[in-house]
Formats: sequence, C-alpha cells, structure tokens
Amino acid sequence: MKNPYLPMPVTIADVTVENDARDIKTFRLTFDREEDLATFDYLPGQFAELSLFGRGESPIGIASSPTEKGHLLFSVKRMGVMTSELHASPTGTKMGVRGPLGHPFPWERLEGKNILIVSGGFAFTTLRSAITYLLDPANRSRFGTITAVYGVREPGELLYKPALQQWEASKDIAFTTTIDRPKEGWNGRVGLVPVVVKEIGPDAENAIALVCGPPIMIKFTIPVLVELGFAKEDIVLSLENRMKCGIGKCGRCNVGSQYVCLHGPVFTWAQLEKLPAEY
Amino acid sequence: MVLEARSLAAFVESVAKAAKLFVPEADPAGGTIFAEATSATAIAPTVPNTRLSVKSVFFPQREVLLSYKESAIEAVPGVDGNLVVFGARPCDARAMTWMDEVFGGGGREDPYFVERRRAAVIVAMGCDEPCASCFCTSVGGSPYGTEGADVLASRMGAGAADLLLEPVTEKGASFLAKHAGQLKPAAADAPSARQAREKAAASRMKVLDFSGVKPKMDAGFESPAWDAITRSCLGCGACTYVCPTCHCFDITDESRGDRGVRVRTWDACQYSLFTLHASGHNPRSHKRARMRQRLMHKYSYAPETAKAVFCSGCGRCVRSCPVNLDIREMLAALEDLA
Amino acid sequence: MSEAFEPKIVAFLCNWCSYAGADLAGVSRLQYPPNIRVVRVPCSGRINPLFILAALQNGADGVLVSGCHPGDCHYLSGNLVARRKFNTIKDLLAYVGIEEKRVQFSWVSASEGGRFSDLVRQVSEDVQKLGPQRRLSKEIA
Amino acid sequence: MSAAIRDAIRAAARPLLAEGKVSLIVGYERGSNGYRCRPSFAARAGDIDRLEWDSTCSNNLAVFLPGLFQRPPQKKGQETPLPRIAFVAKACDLRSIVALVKELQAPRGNLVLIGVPCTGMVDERTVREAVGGAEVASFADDGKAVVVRTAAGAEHRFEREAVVQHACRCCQFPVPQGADVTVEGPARTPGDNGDGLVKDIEKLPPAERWARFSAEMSRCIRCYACRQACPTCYCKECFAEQNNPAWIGVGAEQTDVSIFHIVRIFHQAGRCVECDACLRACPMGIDLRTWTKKIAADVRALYGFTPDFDPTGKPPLVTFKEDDAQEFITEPGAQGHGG
Repeated sequence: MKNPYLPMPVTIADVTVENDARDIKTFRLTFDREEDLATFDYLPGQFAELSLFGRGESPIGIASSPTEKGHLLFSVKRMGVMTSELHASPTGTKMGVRGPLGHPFPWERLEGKNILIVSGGFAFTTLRSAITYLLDPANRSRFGTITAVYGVREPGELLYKPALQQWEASKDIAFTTTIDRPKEGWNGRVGLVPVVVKEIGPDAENAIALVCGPPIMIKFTIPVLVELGFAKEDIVLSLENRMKCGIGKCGRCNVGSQYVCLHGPVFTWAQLEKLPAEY
Repeated sequence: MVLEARSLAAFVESVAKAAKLFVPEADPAGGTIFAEATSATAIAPTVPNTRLSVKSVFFPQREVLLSYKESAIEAVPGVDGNLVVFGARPCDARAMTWMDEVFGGGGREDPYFVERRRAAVIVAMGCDEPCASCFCTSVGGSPYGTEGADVLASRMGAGAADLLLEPVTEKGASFLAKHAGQLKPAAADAPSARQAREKAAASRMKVLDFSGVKPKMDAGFESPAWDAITRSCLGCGACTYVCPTCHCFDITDESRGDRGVRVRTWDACQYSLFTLHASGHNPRSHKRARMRQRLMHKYSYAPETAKAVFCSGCGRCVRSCPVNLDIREMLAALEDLA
Repeated sequence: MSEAFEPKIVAFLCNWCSYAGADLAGVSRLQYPPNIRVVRVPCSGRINPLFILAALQNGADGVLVSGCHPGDCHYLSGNLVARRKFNTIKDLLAYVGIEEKRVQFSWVSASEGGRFSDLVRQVSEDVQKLGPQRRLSKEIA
Repeated sequence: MSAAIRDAIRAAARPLLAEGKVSLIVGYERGSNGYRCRPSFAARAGDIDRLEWDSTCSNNLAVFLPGLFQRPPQKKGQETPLPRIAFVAKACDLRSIVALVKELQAPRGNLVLIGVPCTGMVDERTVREAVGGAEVASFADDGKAVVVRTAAGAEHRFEREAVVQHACRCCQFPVPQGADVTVEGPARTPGDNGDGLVKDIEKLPPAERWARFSAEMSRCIRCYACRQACPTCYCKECFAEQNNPAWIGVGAEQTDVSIFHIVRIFHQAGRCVECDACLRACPMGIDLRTWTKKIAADVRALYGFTPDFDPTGKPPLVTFKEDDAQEFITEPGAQGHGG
C-alpha cells in the first residue's frame, strides 16, 4: 500500500521573485528520484502539499504544466510558518512534495471547446499551468479559441511577466492584462476584471470559462458570465480552504459534503451554487 | 461457544499471548477505558460505556507518521495489526465500519489505520444496560447489533457472568477456533435466549425519529435555530474526542534540533482555529457554524457521501458535555424548524 | 560510571545587569563551569515562564534566570513584577515534582562578576547532583 | 427551599427584561437528563419561566461573559453599544465575574448581577459513582438529604454533605457580595479554603509528586474542556495552540500535556476562584484540583490575595510590592539557598 503521507524528496532548483512586494516567489522543484518524476502524473488545476520538515506542509496549486518536463513550479505567497520558511530557503534546499492532489480542470469536457480564462491577483497560478498546457503545440489543436483576462491591482503584482508578454503577442490566445486603476507608466488596459470581461464580451457558444481569483472578483464575474450566456455548468472555479491531509480524511476543508482537497479544488458554479458558502 | 466466568482469566491470557488485546479497564476516576490487557487484567463492566470509544485503539490521539532528520525521512513506523478488542459495545463496533469508510475510502487508503484494522478482531459485547443517554436504536443500531463486530459476546442470562460467543465474520470464527481450548460448546437454544435479551434491552430504549433531520438541516443552513441551540457551547472538543465516528485530525511537525517527527493528532471542528486560513479568513468563524458542521457532517453530509448517518447513538457526547448540550435535543430543535 | 554527568543549563540573563555581570566575570577571568548556555533578554520582566518550560522540554537539565537587583531595574519595575511570576512558577514547578534546584532565580548586577561566577558554579553543582532532567524533556522518535 | 429561590430569581429577572434594563439573562434551566441544571439564556419574557434553581447549578456562568461582550473590530465613532446583560450568580460565579471586570472583559455598569446564596452544589460525579455508574434520572434535595433515583428505578439516599462538591465544602465565600439584586436564601458556613490538600502534597518527595502529577495527566486527551469551561481562560489564541512559535505539540504526548496543564494553571494565579469548573468539565475525570489548589494557595500565602468581590485594585500578578517575598532567590554561597 502506498503511503499517501510520505513526501517525495525534491530540490529547489530555482527561485524567482514574482512581485514588487517580494512576497510571492516561484519555486522550481526537481525530483531527487527518477521514479517520482515518472509517477507524478498531473494535469493543470491540481495541487500538491509542499513540505519542509520541522515547519509542516502547505497545499499549493501547481503552476507548471505537465508539458513542461522535468520539474514542477509552485508560486507561493509568504503567509504562515511554512511559507515564510520556504521564502527563506535558497536554491539547493532539499524539501518534499506530496501529490498530485485533487481534481484538475475538466480537461475531457474542455476538448473541442472555446475557452475563456478569467483570473485576478495571486490566484493566477494554476491558470498559468492551464494556459501553458493549452498552448503546447501538441495540445493547441484540441481546443477552440482561447481568450484570457488577467487582472491585478497594479502592475507590480503581475506574475510570470516574461510569459505574459509572449501570450499577449501570441496568435494562439487572446490575452488581456488589466490593472484596477490607471498608473503612470502603464500603457495597457485599465479596469476591474469583471468589467473588462464584459467589454471583451467573449461568445458563450460552445465555451467553458475557467475562473480563479479572490472572492470579490468571483462574486462580480459570475453574473457577467451568466449574462454573456455561460451555463452554470460551464463556469469552472477553483476553491481554497485550510487543508492538512489533502486526501479527504482530516475533515477541515469541506464545503458542505464536498472536500475541497478530494472532490475539488475545481468545482463548477452549478455545483457550488448548491453548496453552503463556507469558504 | 461459551466462555465460562471461571475460564475468563485463562482466555484473556491466551488471547493476550497471541495478540495485542484491548479490554475495558476500570479507570481511577471511575468509569472505564480501553487499555491493553495483560494476563492479570480484570475486564470491567462498561456502565456507562467506556469514556473513549474503541476508535482510540485504531486511531490513537497522537501517532507518529514519520520521523525525519534535516530534510530527509529517517523512518516510517510500522503498525502492529495484530489486535483484538474484547468487550466493545455494539455501538462502537458499528461506528468502526464508518471509520473504515473514511480511512479506507476516497481512493486513498490511510495505511496506519487500515493496517491496524485489517487483521483486528472486535468482540462486541451485547448491551443489557443501555443508558438514558444512549440512543442506538434511534439511528439504526441495536444493543446487540453485530455490524462491525467479528464476534458477538452476550451474557448467558441476566447478571450472569458466563458469556455466549457467536461468530459474526470469518475472522471472528477463526478467532474463536484459535482459542477454543478456553471455550465450551453452547447449547442449541443459546441464540434464541440471546434474542430474548436483545429484545428486552432494546425495549427499554426510547426510539426517536431523526429521519426528517437531514432535509430540515439542508434547507435551514442559515436558520437562527443554530444560534439558539449552540448558545451555551463552550467550544471545547470533548464531544468530538469521545465520539466513535469523529475522525478529524491535524498533522504537525515536532522538532528538537535537526530531528523530529511528523505527527497526526486528534483535532476538532469545534475549535475556532480548525479552519482558520493563513490569511486570517475563517469560513467557520462562529460557534454556530462549528456546531452546524458537527451535526451536519454526521446527519447530512455523511448520508450523501457514505450512505450512512455517522452517529451510532453511543451517547458519549451527551454524557461528556460540560453544559449538557444533548445532540438529541439539538436534532429535535432542528426538526421543529419552520 | 563512565563519564561524569555534565548538565546543560539554560541561563536567561537580563541585558542591563546580569548579562553585563556575566561579561565582567569573563573579562575578569573569573572561572565558572562551562555548563551554561546564555540567552540574553532585555529585562527579567520579558521572561515568559514558557521560556523556562521550553528549555526543559528541549533537554535543559536546569534553568537559571537572573535580572537586576530589586530597585536597579533599567525599566524601574520590570524585575519586581517578574518576581511575583517567578515565585509562583517556581513554587508550582516544585509542587508538580520538578526538583526545586533545577530552576533557580537570582539577581546579579553589572558589577558583580564574582557573584555571577559563584552563582553559576553553585547552580551547576546543584543540577549535577540532581542528574539528567527527564520529566519534562521530550523524546523525539 | 430551592423552589422559593427559583421563584425569587424569576421575580428579579422578569422586570429586568420587561423594563429593558438588560437584553439577556444568563441563568440555569433544567437539563436534558432530568437531573442536572445547565446554563440558560433568557432573552424574552417567556424564557424566564425556564429559569431554575437547585443544587445542581454547578456551571460557572461567568465563562460566557467574555464572549457576550466580544464585538467585531469597531470603527471609531461608529462603535456598536455594548449589551447590558444580567447573570444569575452564585458567589463563585460572581467572583469570576469580578475578576473578568478587573481584566476589562466587560464594564461593571453593563452587568446586572443577581446574587444567590449557596448551600453547596451536589457533585454529579460522586453521586454517579455512588450509584454504580448508572445514570441519574431524578433527584431531590431537602437540604439535609439527597434522594436519587436511577434510570433503572433504584432509589439511593445520601446525607447531603457527603455528596456536596469538594469545591463547595472548602468555599470561603458562600454568600455573594456586591450583587445588584440579592436573592434571600440560606447559605452554608464558610469553609477553610482547602489548602490542607496542598500541604499534604507538599510533604511528599518530588519523585512522588511527579508520579502523581504525571499519572493523572497521562489520561489527558487535549480536548481543552478544562480550558473552555474556565471563566478566566478566555485568550483568543491559547499558547497551547499557537504555531509561531509552537510552544508545545498539540497532541497527548506526556511532556506536552504536562506543560499545557502547568502553564494553564499558572495563568490562573490570582484569578482562579477554585470553583472546579475545569475538573467537572473533564471527560476523562482528571483530578485537576490537586494542582489548581496550589496556585490559589500560593497567591494567598505570598500576596495575601484571594479573588473576591472587590472590582477595584489590580490582579496580584500584574503588580508588585517593593518588599515582596524573595526567599526563592538563590543567594550564591548562602546556606540552604533556593528555598
């Protein structure tokens, strides 16, 4: 029997500071054992428990795409005991990863569909994974149009800046970056995410929306999507709750009868609407 | 098979030699507790039921998942699966079937729990003295129920010390065969006498109807009734820790120098820090939400995900609550929701 | 006995008096046993009794706490409020069964290098006589 | 007798609600088992008739005070007013309330205290053990004898004093003082504070004291019932659950459990009213009294203080006297140093 509580040994191969506040860093992790690399079979939307012995574990969405071979990426905000220690850990640090955990975005359903990606703030991480996966030459033809809106309060909060430039220039994806309020030196789009989505007005026909962001963004984006004609089943969200085990046993991340770690973190709005808002 | 009172000590010795044996033992503060038996252990009558349920044998309050040195795993403790529990009440044995569902299900087995359970034998003791706080018959159980038990033990008459042992599972049958040296064959009419006592015990219990609770809870998630029933809740975890089906846990690291252990410890939905995010946001920030979680997990969510009410009616939460919050009253109050 | 028991003693010393006293003992080349590990704190009033218990749980055989003499506190009354805390926690620890001389409190001023070395010698001897502290020391794995 | 007191409590409570002097009355009501009373919250006139009084009103109701006066963070100039709440209070509840008022958990002016003299509460655990563990179905107390009937129908008669709680037998303050309304009724003769128990333990050698402490604490399951039932344990985040730094582990490991109880009890210095709420709450039946008594006795002996009815003055551990005892201080070179 495989012990789901044992982290796989990994090494921090690279650390990138993502934002001006320097409290979000992306960690590139490489597996210390060949067999773990081979068995860590994931899809965008899943998460893993990062582990630093002595400091505990943190559940973090996987920011890399399975099409990026040989390593995993995790963008981590400095919050508590474990993530503070992780932020203080240099390249070469040995740590652990437990996963992949949870359900990915519904990739089978997404096949052949037009895809709208809506994201705000720090929650962009698993959507970086999704976009990278979608744009991979081996995958791109399996999907229709791809439209993405990514908003933050100000430019200094944008994650993955080199990738953003590529996506904005790409013909394979209509990628819009927006900031909440005008700021000197910013020539891009200005406006709150739900407003920009409305302005762009993507066609809901044969489309599915993947939405990740802070609760306030979600709250105002869903009515916009519904107005655009997206069915509740076709609005896909990702939840966060405090987790420990990551495998549906420790009892703290549930929303109604559903464990975010086990049944989620990806849920459709149709599912969530029926659940209590305990997240 | 019959275990005569005079053979009990020899039987305990024989079982304790072959396996780790847990029996209810008298507790210095009164009451009983499951403890590892030696040949000299006296099995105490469980009136009322043991302070902690049989879950504590299979899911201990604190358990080392792994030990580490610096950033590497040093050891993963093995689990002794050769366990016998003698004298669990049927409510506890039944609750173990749901614990099996939790720890063995969901596509990922919990090796620590599952290994301990795999070969374990539970000898349930038919219960002739249901307490006023007990309500197993209101949640589909019975004082002589056999769900989750491998062997059913029952007294050979009111107050009798001789026990009738009847196998329930194959595991139970081979357990009895293994210790047949200490047992005598039973008379042919023994099971029917047992049935009569079972009926008598059950008849002393009031049967409450909780069938309407789930829809009421689901519809009344935001009802002020939750406030009303949890006003006096102190926010301790006594009800959950004594519960045979509460399985919430925490995982933490305990270090000393560069070595340490990752431990799993009991945790409770009743604690305000249980669901607190690192950001400071808490989805269940009020005790009304936490009590709702406890009751709905058992009576609404479990029926959806595991097709069972996760409450065996053992009554421990009723007996242990420092402010006498009685789950039966709380459920009744919710049933009365308009 | 193979080797003599060398106790580990954690000393919490206030910055203004006792730490300076320890410093003076060093500068004056006064000898004292090497068993103490010093933690400098701003004032004896900063000492949470949990510090003492944390030291014991992490394997200290003894704990020494020292601040300015009453009346000499850099913050006027930090040590006086602390004195009540110290007295009650010391009594409670003794009451539960932690030997009294495992956890000791004293006052040492910046000019008392000699008193500091005497104190450390005395506490070290006391704790050495008691042997290893196991009651609150946590065994990991 | 208890019926007369119950009626007096209701009579005192009714106008408080009717005239809007308070929005809530915290008292006692009949519990679910037909035996003990439990906390009750009366917010409407109809609730008043639920209020009860007898010799099973053991809960220390002061435990609810901090929560009832807790407000979300307030914006300056837009503060929501604090509620006005009445408490039915035995002397021990009242002393805990006073301790909480001193610690600014509620303004005294927002409290209406209905003081009830006390003849001592009956100890549920003692009774349950005396009837062989069976549950008590009904209970009568005529002031001299307690008559108990079990669920199975057996009747047991006890001399009242034999089943009164230990805390009550030692109680130095059976009559509440400083209440806003005081109900008339009999009270027991003040006890001797029970410090004798502490003296007996102190006679034992350290190894035996430790054996006793650790045997008792080894049964702790870390459910925090003791802490939650204690009126003066109201920290929003207990040291035992802090994770940065994590002072102690969260499980039932022996040293973690020991330190949890030592420090929790230490934190009660000068605040513990010796009501034994912690002990009654413990689902494992751990004898916490042997150790809580010590901290109370120590503060009495060292600083001459026992939490009383006086809401003025500072709690003893946040203040000092120049000439406080310091025999515990190690004087290097002195004979018999370190006490």
